[in-house]
Amino acid sequence: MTTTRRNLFKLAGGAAAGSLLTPAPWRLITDTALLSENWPGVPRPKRGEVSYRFGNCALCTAGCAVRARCVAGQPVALAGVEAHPLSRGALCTYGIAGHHLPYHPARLRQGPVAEASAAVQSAIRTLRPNEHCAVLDLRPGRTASWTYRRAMASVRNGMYLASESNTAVDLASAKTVLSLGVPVLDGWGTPGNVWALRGGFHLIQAEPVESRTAVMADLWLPIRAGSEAALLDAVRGGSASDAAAQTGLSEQQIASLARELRENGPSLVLDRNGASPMIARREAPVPEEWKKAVPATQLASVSEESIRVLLIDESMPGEYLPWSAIQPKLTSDCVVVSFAWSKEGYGRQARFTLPAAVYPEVVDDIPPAIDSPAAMFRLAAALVAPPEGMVSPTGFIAGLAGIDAKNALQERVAAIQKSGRGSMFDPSGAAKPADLWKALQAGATWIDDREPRASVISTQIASPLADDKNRSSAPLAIAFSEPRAAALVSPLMSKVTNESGLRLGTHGVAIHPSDARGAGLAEGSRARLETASGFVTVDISVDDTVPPGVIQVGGGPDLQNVCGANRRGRVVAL
Amino acid sequence: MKLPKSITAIVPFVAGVLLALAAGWTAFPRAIYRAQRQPVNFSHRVHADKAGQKCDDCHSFRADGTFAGVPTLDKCSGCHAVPMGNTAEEKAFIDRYVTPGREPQWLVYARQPENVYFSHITHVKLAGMKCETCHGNEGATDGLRAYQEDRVSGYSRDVFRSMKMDDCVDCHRRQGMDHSCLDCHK
Amino acid sequence: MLPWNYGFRLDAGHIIFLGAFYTVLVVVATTVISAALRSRRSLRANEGSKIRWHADFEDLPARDRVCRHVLTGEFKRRECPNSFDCRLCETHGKWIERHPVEIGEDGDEDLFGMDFPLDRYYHRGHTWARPEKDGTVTIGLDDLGRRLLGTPDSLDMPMPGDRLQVNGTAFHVGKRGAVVRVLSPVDGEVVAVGDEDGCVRVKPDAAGEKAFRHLLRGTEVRPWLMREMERLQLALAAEGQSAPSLADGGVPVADIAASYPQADWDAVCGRMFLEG
Amino acid sequence: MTSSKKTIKAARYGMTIDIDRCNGCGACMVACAVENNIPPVPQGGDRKGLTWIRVYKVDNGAQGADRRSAFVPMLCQQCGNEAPCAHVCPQNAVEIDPATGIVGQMPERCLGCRYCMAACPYHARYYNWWDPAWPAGMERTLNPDVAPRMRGVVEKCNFCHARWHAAREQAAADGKPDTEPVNYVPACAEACPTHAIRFVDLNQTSVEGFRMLEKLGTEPKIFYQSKRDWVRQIAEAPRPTANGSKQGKEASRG
Amino acid sequence: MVEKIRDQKLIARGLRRCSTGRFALWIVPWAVLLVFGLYSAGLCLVKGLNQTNMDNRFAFGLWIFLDLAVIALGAGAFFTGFLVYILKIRELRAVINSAVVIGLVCYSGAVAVLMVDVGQPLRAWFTFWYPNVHSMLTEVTFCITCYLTVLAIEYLPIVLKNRRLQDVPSFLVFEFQLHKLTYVLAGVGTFLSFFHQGSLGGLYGVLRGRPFAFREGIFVWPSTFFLFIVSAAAVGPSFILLTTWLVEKISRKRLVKPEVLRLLGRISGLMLAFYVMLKTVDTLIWINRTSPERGFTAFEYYSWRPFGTWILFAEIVVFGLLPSLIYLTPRLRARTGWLAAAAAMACCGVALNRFVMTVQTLALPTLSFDRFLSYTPSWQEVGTFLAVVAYGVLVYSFSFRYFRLFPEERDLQDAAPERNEADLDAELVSAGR
Repeated sequence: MTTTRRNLFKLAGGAAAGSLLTPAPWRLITDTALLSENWPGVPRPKRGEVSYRFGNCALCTAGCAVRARCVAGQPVALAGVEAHPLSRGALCTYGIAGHHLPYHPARLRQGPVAEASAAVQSAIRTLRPNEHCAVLDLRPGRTASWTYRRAMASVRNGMYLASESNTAVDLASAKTVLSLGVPVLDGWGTPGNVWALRGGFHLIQAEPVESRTAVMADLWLPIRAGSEAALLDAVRGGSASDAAAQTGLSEQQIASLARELRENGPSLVLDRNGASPMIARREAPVPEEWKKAVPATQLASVSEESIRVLLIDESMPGEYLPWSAIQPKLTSDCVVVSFAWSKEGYGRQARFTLPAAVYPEVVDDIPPAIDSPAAMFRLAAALVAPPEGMVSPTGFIAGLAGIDAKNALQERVAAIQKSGRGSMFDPSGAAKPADLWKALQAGATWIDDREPRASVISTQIASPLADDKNRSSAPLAIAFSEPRAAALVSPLMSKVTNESGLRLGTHGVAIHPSDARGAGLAEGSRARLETASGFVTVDISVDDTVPPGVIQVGGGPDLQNVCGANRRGRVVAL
Repeated sequence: MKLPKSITAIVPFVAGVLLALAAGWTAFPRAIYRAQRQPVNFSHRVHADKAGQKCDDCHSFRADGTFAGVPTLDKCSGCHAVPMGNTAEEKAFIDRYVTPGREPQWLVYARQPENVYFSHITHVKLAGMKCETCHGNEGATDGLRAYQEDRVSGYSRDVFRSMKMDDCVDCHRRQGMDHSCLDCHK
Repeated sequence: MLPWNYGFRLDAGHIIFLGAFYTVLVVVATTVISAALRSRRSLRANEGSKIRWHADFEDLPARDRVCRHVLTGEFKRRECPNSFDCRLCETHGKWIERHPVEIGEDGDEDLFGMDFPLDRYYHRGHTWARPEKDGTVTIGLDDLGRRLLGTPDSLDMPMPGDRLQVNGTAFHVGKRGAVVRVLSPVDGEVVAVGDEDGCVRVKPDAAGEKAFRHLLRGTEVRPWLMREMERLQLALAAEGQSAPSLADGGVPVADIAASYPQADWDAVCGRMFLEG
Repeated sequence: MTSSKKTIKAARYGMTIDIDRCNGCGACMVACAVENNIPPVPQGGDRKGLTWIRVYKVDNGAQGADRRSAFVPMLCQQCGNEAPCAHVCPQNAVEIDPATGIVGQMPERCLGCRYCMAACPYHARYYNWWDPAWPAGMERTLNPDVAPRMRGVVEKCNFCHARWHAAREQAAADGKPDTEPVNYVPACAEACPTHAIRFVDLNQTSVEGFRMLEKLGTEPKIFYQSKRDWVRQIAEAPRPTANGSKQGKEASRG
Repeated sequence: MVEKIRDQKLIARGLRRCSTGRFALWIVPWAVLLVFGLYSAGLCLVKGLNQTNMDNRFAFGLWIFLDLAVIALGAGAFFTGFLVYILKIRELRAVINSAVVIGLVCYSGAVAVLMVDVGQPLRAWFTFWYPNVHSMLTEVTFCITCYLTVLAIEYLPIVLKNRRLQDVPSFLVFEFQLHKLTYVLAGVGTFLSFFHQGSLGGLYGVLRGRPFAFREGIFVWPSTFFLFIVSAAAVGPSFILLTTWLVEKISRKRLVKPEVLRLLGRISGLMLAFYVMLKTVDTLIWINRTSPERGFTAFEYYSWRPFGTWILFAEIVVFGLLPSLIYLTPRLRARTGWLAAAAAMACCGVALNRFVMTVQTLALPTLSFDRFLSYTPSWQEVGTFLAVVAYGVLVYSFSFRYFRLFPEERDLQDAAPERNEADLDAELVSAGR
């Protein structure tokens, strides 16, 4: 038999026909289909035993109670704790995905620890008499804050910079609440608490844009951006006419607003920088031996060019002071060290940025929220172990001062237990557990008894901010209406920021179509937001619910940092 | 002698058919699977005598009804902290896993695809099925056979043998428990 | 789709839908298979050459399929229904009963300066068949055919013992890229090849007038040849060549191919030898 | 969908969503993404996004000071009367589970023809335009009860069916018969800080409220509630405004 | 030189075709286009459909439009087959081969694009294995694949008729036998086409959630089912007419007798008129009953720019009524130019109709707070689209060069202008005497 082309064809044909009688072709067809469902690159979630662990969210001072669903020890979902007296089972959008933060791509993973401490120590050694070594604490009122104050007490010219933390507002007793652009119903205070008390007060939201709070408020007053102070003067008895001129409201509206605040009391005025009236709040007990500590200093009262070493603890999200306010206080050779989650915030300006453990890795206590009149003590949920190379800010700073703060939390808890004050919420059920420390680690919350009569301190709010030099030239009035977001948010926040445009991201700003056209910007384009205190790259979203001439900015640290002290800014296309 | 043309004409064709049949039935099944050895040659029989009679003595249910599957190392080290017998196999197991506390990476013969939801408890407790019905008489084996993985789809050979979707569906049909895909898919 | 597939149900929808689907599959498959079987059968019965001739005949331009009686002017218009096999043609049978045409005696007949002896039958594919005394038949190319092919580049004659079929291929002649299938005028078995050059001796299956009924003879030859000259002229004209007009009695040269070097000889021969 | 001979007490799960309580915080969207292993998508904004529940910002159409807005969470409406999607799927990848009334989407059966997406009037179905990808390490936080979907298939809300499975398993462990409907709560309802979303078994509780595009006769099982007239009107046929303004808004805000 | 000879040997005897070189010149650009298209299609297959500009709202885009349009235009294959083999209209045998090639090109192109369009081509067979017989798409898939097979089988004789292949006896015989059975295939083809053209219309007509596309129906089929059948049957002949005309212009040859084109035109015109009538009635019912019942007033749809009522007008009057009038006016029909124009308009009309059914349907919002969307295809989508066009041109060019697409061509080229058949016969007769 010769191998002619014809015979080869026959052979091939026979093979083809024969193979149909074997499993091979059919199996391959099935397998390719199965492959498509077992596609390489599709991750396989790890299986294991399901357990629930309790803790508290450390993303803001609300410290909502958290129930973590863990599979083989790894948290895979967070939920609120219904029974919690303050947070009442509510978790905010950011908190619900908090367990993703350790894996955030933008997370800071290592930093120049040795260089930083060397530089700081040499700077401290050579401190001149009029120079200070200062700690800037973005979240005062923690045990860590006490550690800093103690450390600064034993460091030459030590100084502790922080805003006032032991004041609260008594939302429960308020009948009328005037909010000047505060996201009352959207992350301000303790969301669960605010929602629970919502029925009790009449909410008037004075805000240029119709924010989520304005939507839910009983009355929304669309005032012009930057005219809050004027409105406040008017309701406090100032002239209604020029307030009307500034706010764009009618005089009747202002008059009726004033009447309501007067007659339907007690009334409460909220502002992004404070509230009025505020009540003093007892702090949770601290060990006696800690009392030898420096007091908190307000940044404003620090003299120019007097800070030689600045140690910033932004490892816990809080209020960002605009860098433009900090910079003048620093000496030319100032060593700035920041303990941070990412390069956001002060990381850009600091000489050394050291990586700090993120929620939910940290073991730290959370100071009470502004809407909690009584002191509280609870610990952040430490659900996963921090990776290598994380720097503990307390460890670092205590080390400088040579004091021992390793067991500060235990000491504080011991002090609290000793005081015998307060009640206890324990998600596991025990009312007054023998070992408070264990209970707290298991997610319990210690709540102080309320003082019979808390002293009311009226803080002066809506203070006209440091006036911009470029007010005339900057076309856009800045309006915050998002809650303040942490330096890092879960990658899944893209659902609400990018994939639905429901919220502004940590770098999101919204402007009116006409302004967008003017600046040559389109939906989703990147731009530079410039204010007197600097600039930041932002993502534009075009939104005709934002009034013309207003720029609504998101709550990211960079935006707070750049816009916090300013009322006007401009966007420039990149 | 010369074959008639009608015969010689079809010889190549027939040859092709035979070739294909041979390859398809013998070579292919061998080629499609990748055999992997289990970390330890575990003997169910031995343990059935010593550790426990019933399957769920070791393959137990958790409180929430989920199935624990292959027991973890601590279960083993309960007895095997020190060698009980004197087999090299056991000694190797202790040195390699118990002492350093490393979980052996068992290869689960019956591992279903990711998108399959299977509740052991509903089948065992509610339906009262025997483990052997699906898993075969694994409990009486004296060692662990090699785990065979399909090279293309990456699924275990046992799945194709007796744990295909059709196998589940047949039984569910008979029980009248076939409601929808959502019964078994997640 | 199949009863054991998940989700298969015997409800109206499934039955109608899948029923229709399977019917279509079956019908299409049967069609192809039966076509295959039929062709296998006709290959066995080696109807290959018949089918080829049939196809070629179909492909001929309508004008070239005219009945022989139209050539002679006896009919005004008629297209041959039997693909030039007048043995099957009743009309022809009746006609020749009334006006029989016979072949002439031996002797050379000169038509348009070409040599067309009348002692033989002519096939419209330019072959002739001459009955011999011994009952065999000699077949060969006629003069126009010879001139068209001139001195062939290749010649592929049948072997003694090969069978020839009317309108089947007698032999192949190659000329200038054209390979021409020369059609056989008679059915029969080859007994000798080339004792007369370019000729084949055939032992015919049938003898007598009936065996040659489909071939032209005597007075038919002239008008047929006239028509052939026309066709040649057309074919050449189609090739963009100007052929010698018949009006001035121009005589085709011995090797026509040589005198039209530009012409696509393949096409020309194809037309003249009645190939598709 | 195959018939069931065994008599089970079927549930008809549904939802009531009180629009007046929704402040558009988006917790439901994030919780849903966490529960159901929905990856963040690299680009494409809201048009190629993956979110089984999406909160739209709607307004009363007025301009300037008397414009008022509201937030409307849109998820699969779990149509009760032969869902348009289930009807068109060429290979039965969409099924209605008679035991729960849930409209199930089977990614492993889905071909990715997207015909169901064209069929759905609520735009509640989403397509995996990309391979699912999480930041490195984050796949550890995936929920093992829900299989991540591969690229090129359609997915949608199934009322956190994995939780239903878990509830069934718990019930079995507690020795309850498998013929009783179980009670569970989907992630969005659980996460909603204002309790605007409530999950109910329509066989056990009767609910009132309006449903989206009721005239289409799809019988959704999601009931919306609002005291505001203009909000109730959004459930009706579209209010076309060919000028760009309206589109600009929704273009930017959900 | 040598390969030129070989090339010539493949060309049917007596057909005049341009030189191999010139043919290559014609082929190359299309080949380049095809390669580019295959590249972009490959991107979509490898990287996924994120390469396209389709999105969750525009789940269908350019490709589905292409499929629907191309399949409508390819309907000429089944309709001509039906006319030739079932109704025995012999004149149309002049174009049947060409029609088959066009059909094959259109359908295979459409199927290829569908394979790219689905997200999981590896599972394409699921539709056959686990069919949901209530889905129009299932009907489409089944019918189109079957019909594609049928077309391939119908194409086979045309290929086997090639001169070189004819030299193989078995091919010769098989072609002969298969050709004798073509009428069966034509019948099956008609059956299949009837259903899938219809179900392609049903595809959108059944979308109860899309009142713009939804139509009430007869039995299980919405009215669009029948509209699509008629429109396809109407435009199929037009497309054949158009292509034939184009090929004649490009190859500068007479391929069919003008009567054939006129006949095609007349058939197309009648069908078109019928279609326009049906479409008008359907539209009126839709505007006055179907749409309002589902809570949508029909003219809201047309308030979104750019889809104004002009689109309805264009679809029905400009590209429907007008061409049919041209076709049915003998004086205009007599002019090939007019025929071609009308054919072009008819083709545009059906394309526009498919565009409206696919793209406009998806662009229109259903939820009151949802927005109108616009969509522009990405270059990958366009590339794939062009690949189909190039593929079609290539297949047709090769078929035209090497196979006998137009049986009458040779006769026509022989009928040398100076002497036509009639006086030739006369002369011969006289010569015969």
